[in-house]
Amino acid sequence: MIFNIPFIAVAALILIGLYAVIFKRNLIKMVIGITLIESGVNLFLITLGYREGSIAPIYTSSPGGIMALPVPQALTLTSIVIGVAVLALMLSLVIHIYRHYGTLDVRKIGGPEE
Amino acid sequence: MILEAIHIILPILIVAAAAFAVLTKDLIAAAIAVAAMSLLLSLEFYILQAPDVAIAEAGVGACLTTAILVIAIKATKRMEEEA
Amino acid sequence: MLEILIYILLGIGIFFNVLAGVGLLRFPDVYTRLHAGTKCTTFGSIFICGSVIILGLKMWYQGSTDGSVLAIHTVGALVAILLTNPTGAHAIARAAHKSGVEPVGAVVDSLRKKSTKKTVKKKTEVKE
Amino acid sequence: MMDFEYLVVLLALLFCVIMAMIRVIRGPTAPDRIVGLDTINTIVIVGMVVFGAAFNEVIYIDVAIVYALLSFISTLFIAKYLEGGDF
Amino acid sequence: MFTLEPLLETFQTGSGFWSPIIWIVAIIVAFLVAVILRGFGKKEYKEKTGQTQAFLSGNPEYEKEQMHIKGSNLYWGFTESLEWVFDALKKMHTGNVSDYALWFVIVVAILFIVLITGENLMGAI
Amino acid sequence: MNVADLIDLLLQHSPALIVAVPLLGAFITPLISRLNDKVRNVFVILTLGLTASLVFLLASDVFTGNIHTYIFGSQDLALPVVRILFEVDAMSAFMAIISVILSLVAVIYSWSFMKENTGLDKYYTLILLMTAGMLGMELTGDLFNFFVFLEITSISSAALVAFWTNKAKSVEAGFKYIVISTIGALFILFSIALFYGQYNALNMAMIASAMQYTFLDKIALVLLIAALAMKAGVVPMHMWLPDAYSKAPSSVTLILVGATQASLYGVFRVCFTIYGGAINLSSISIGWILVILGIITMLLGVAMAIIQTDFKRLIAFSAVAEIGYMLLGIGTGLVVMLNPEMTATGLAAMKGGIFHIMNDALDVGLLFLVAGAIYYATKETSLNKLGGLARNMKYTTVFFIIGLLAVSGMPPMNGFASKLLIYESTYQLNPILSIIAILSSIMLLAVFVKVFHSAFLGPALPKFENVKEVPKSMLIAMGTIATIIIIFGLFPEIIVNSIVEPAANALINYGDYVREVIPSFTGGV
Amino acid sequence: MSGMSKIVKTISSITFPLITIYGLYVIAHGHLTPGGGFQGGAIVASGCAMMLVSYGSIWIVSRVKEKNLSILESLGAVCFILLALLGLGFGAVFFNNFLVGTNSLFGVVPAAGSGLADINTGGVIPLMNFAVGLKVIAGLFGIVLVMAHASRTKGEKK
Amino acid sequence: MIAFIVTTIICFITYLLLTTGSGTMGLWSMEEFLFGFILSLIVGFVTGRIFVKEDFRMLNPVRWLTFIAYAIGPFFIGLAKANIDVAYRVITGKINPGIVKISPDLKTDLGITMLANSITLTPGTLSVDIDEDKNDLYIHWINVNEEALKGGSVDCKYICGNFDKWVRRIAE
Amino acid sequence: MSRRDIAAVLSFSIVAMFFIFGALMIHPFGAPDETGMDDNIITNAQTETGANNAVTSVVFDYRGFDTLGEATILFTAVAAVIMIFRRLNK
Repeated sequence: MIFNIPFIAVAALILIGLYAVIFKRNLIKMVIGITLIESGVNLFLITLGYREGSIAPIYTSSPGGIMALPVPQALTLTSIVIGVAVLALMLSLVIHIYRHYGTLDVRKIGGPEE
Repeated sequence: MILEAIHIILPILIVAAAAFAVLTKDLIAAAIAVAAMSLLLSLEFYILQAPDVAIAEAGVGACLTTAILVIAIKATKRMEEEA
Repeated sequence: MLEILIYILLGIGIFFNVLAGVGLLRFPDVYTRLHAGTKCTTFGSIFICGSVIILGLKMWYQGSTDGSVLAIHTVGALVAILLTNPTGAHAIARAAHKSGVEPVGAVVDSLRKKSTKKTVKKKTEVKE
Repeated sequence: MMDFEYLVVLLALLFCVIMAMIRVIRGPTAPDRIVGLDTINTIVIVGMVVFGAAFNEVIYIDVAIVYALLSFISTLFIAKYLEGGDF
Repeated sequence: MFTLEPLLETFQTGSGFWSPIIWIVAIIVAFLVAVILRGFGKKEYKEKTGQTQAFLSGNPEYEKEQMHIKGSNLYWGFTESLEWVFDALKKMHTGNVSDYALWFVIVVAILFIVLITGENLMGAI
Repeated sequence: MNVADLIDLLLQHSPALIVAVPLLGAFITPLISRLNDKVRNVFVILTLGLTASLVFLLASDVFTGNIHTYIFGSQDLALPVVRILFEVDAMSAFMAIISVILSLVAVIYSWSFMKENTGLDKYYTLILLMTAGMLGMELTGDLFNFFVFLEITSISSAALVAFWTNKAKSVEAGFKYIVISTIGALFILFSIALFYGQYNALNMAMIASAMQYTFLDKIALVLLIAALAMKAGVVPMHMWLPDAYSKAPSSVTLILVGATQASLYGVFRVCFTIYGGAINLSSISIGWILVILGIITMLLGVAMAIIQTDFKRLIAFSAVAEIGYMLLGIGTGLVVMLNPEMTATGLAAMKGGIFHIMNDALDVGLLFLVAGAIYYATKETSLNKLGGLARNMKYTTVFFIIGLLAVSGMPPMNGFASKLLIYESTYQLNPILSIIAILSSIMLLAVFVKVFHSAFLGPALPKFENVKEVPKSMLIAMGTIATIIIIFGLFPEIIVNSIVEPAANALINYGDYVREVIPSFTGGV
Repeated sequence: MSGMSKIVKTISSITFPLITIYGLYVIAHGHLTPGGGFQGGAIVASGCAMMLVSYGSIWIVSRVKEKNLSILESLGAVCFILLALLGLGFGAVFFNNFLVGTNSLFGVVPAAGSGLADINTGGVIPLMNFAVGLKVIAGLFGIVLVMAHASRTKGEKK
Repeated sequence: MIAFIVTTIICFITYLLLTTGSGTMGLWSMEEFLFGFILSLIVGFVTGRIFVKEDFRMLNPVRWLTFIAYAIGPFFIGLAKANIDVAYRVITGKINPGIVKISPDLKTDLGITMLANSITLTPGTLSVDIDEDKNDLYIHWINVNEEALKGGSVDCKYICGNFDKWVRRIAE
Repeated sequence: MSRRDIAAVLSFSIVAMFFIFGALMIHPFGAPDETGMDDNIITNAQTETGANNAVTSVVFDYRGFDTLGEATILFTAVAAVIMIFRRLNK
């Protein structure tokens, strides 16, 4: 009916993230790209677990119905935490790189060895 | 019907925010766009019947991610260099 | 009867929220946009939350405990909005002024001369 | 079971989000963008409340409270950055 | 029960074999040869006398630093003659993170074509 | 309760305890390091020792042919599998042994190697976490759990690579490593989600039994192979590896070798177990992809190694070349897996490849430890400045010779045994492969002769006159590995028969692995 | 003189206890309403981050030491893994929910399919929620604090 | 100590409001009371000194009642007027902005905060900055009244009506 | 346009093509094909774990080990960040 638009959005998010990682020169931009890939994967997991006309997988006193799948939600929780942890580590490394090189341009740091 | 319209509009907004986050040269603007994307992503999670994940994304994506990003930009510099 | 009230409140809320969006697009500078973006959304959300509260109270009256919870939690959300929104607006305005955004078409700006003096003072503080 | 009118409200709110999003993308300066973000924040909170009413689920309002309390913090961080000075 | 027998088995690998005994014997023999060769050395060798100085056709001895052949000088001829290969290889290693990610994307693209398109083609044939 | 019962109980719970003990140790380390440095070091070594003994206990049972499953949170296995379960077959146990040995040696080595640094409590915490991550990756039977442990491993190892934060290059290497491994891990998660969307399962055995090899499965296969191969350092996605290996402290590099091999284990697990049934369906063999990747890896790694002038970077490139041998061996096994005439060849190739995993870990690890020892003694890693060290560092020189002979596949050492298996079996498949493999092995020898000459031989340089032999703990660490190398080299038959062959069989007979969880499964040989 | 204006400071100190109690509510009701250890912990940590931004990191560092945060986090993690190990001791396997069905504290099983349940259910789940919550509060706040403090002492090293 | 008790009680009330409808004791169950009390003790212990600064003026219940009266009465009317005003300006686009300074002469932090937030939410005004020492507010005014500018400093009544008196009654 | 850019654009567009094909070929939105495992959890969660929230019962009971891993990751990240910003001289 709606041509799997959420799934296409997932693909678009992942591709935008990859684009940032490959084509952008700023280190923080690359990190942002990685968070975008992360968000895309999270959205994918949640979208997989959605059932049309379902309710959240929590028993409440309101009238029940079919429930959305709980496992992808649990996986996404784990994935979100992992995202924060990785983001913090990457950004602290970026801060250190900036202190050493004075720039964030990916072509100016590093370079070939010897 | 209306729910489907929402399911079409929200992903488009999310992708727009993401694209803006990547394309802009100003890193603070990128951080703002990531926060906005995270916010809308959380609304999308919420509408996809995952309130647990929406809370987690709210606490983490909208607040802590932005905080860490802004701190990192503060410690480095704001604008992307021109090629 | 109550439902009509709910609809009216919802209508007012939506009207102000849409107004906020339009104002955000139409106004010329940050400060005026803040007027639209903060005030109208806050006001609109009061009405929308109010309609939800009335719905909850109605449910409670009809004998569902859920209704009371719905009403009370919505009040909680409303209080949180009312506490944080103006503060956020103030923080943004202050940040905008400190980062050097001038109000467009200002008739008077009594902060400007003051603020230049202030920044000078600040610099000396940093040096110490 | 959901109420039709609340979903219409949600759609209208999404329309506001689109306008605020345009401001986030177009805004010439960073403060403009934060204004847009702040507006999106408030609208999303209201949207969550409305959605909770639409689905008749009390627990959903909790998410809105979280947002109302926390969205303000990211605004503060960016404002603090623009103000200048150390954290 | 520990027995020596599994230790002494030969290691069959289809067409070749491997025996620890042969190699132990070979090592011992090599060690003996080395000891014997060492024994041929002159008894009156003394350190830090004229005996230990190198004789370079009457030329003065170089500094010790210069006598030592450095790491990058070894196989100079080899690397020089294959310079085009090594140049290309060095060019590949840019030390740039974006390029690392790009190689990943390239490999994914190639594998997509090989595995998916190729397979469908093979199926069609 | 007598001792036999206790051991039985331990054996039953060992899959969980193997991961839980280092984790608990890691959580306690920050508390205990407030007391005393020495207490902390002893505590870490004891924790790893306990883990190692548990691994050996479990492995001794697994190698006799039992597959251990451990279900978390419940005792009975209900279908469909909703809980996480650990499934330990011979291959997992084999990898676990390698990882735990490497970690133990690295901790012993760093007692004196890292003495001068600050932040050591975090260092030991991260080493314990990394060990737990590797062990979890190798033992788990659940794909999402695999991803979680992969992330633990990569985050902790990236932090450890950047341990010397005052060096720009080492921070940069850490950043590269975390970026690359995060991208890889995210694509792995994406393919896990693809599996979940189709089969509604996360358990490897369940996915394997339901596998239909659809379009989405192919996408997942490509992403899994590419991402895991990138984490294992396969050319052309190897470039982070020399950076990370050469800029990390040597003790960390030793564990990093184990981490890359855990990713390689992931490749094999995906190809053999999850897609085990799909080999029949596919018309292009996945095995050939692995073989070609292996050949490229071998050649490029060794070619780059020749022109390096930095000691550790050179060893890192030779480690890349070594990874090629493993891929070649196992890929050959996968190619001929369905051909009933070549079963013996396939088995030999698999044996060679798997044996080479262990040999590579030991050889390259020993060389890195030697490089670390030289750095410790001289504060120098450039081959253009080193020279004449054999006079002052006798034991280190001996260890280096052992490592040199082993890594380049010279006869009395273990490298030769595994490489011989690979040469012979690939010759049956295609002679050219075997010739390339031999050629690159010869070039490896040349590379290390160069290192030996320029670092150890030559006149005694005046600036290295005061160089002393390294402290005892480093010598013990190097000596342990050297002894294992010599024993493996002299008696490979025992190792191959008792450890390697069960592991190879475990990979080939993937049906047993699946049947342990789903008894009604009919596929597999 | 770091931190933001007086208005922000006042509002922060008013909202901080509210955020904290709300986070603890989310943690405690993890098994009944959306939320749980991680989400509640993130909420409280965000509240702490709010204090950090409005009062400045110097003010925070003079009250909270990162070493103490690290120890707190270790304690949370140890509690969590010990709860899991208790499953091995009382029940039979690692991560066994050994409290459920015992009718003791937390051991009550709610009627199937209904939403009428108390905080008194869920077996070890609420306890694990608290352990994880403690860990997440200390961990996330520790990350933000360390990074913020490091960003201000720019150029101190070298 | 008083700070600790006050914070605990407020947190406990908040907790009870959040858990309405959980049981039979009134609206709550026994466990919720117990849990809420323990959690409030913890929060009170940790955040007491932050929540309540030196003065305990706000403990007087009369002030709370005044506050509620203020919030429902003049404040809400002001809010409504503000929004109709902004709506008018959004539609017509007529603005005449400027930044002015007012001296409301409030001493406590709470008072100035309340006033500033009220101003932000009411007719055409937005507090931009605050003088930390003298508690002067700088206000962005969307439609500057020319009359008000004639004197040196702008009088409060143009900006905030009688809010400052209410605030003084509540917070000082 | 350098050679790198050409290679990048080419491979990127191939990957993009396959991703979007994949998005179109996956099951229709909101109607998962197979739900055996999750239905099992939804039916049994309340009696087996005593928690009303099925997600929490998955997070802390059925897949509790993942949560341990997640907690470990956070611990690792904190340790790593503190280690990276440590003081270098004793």
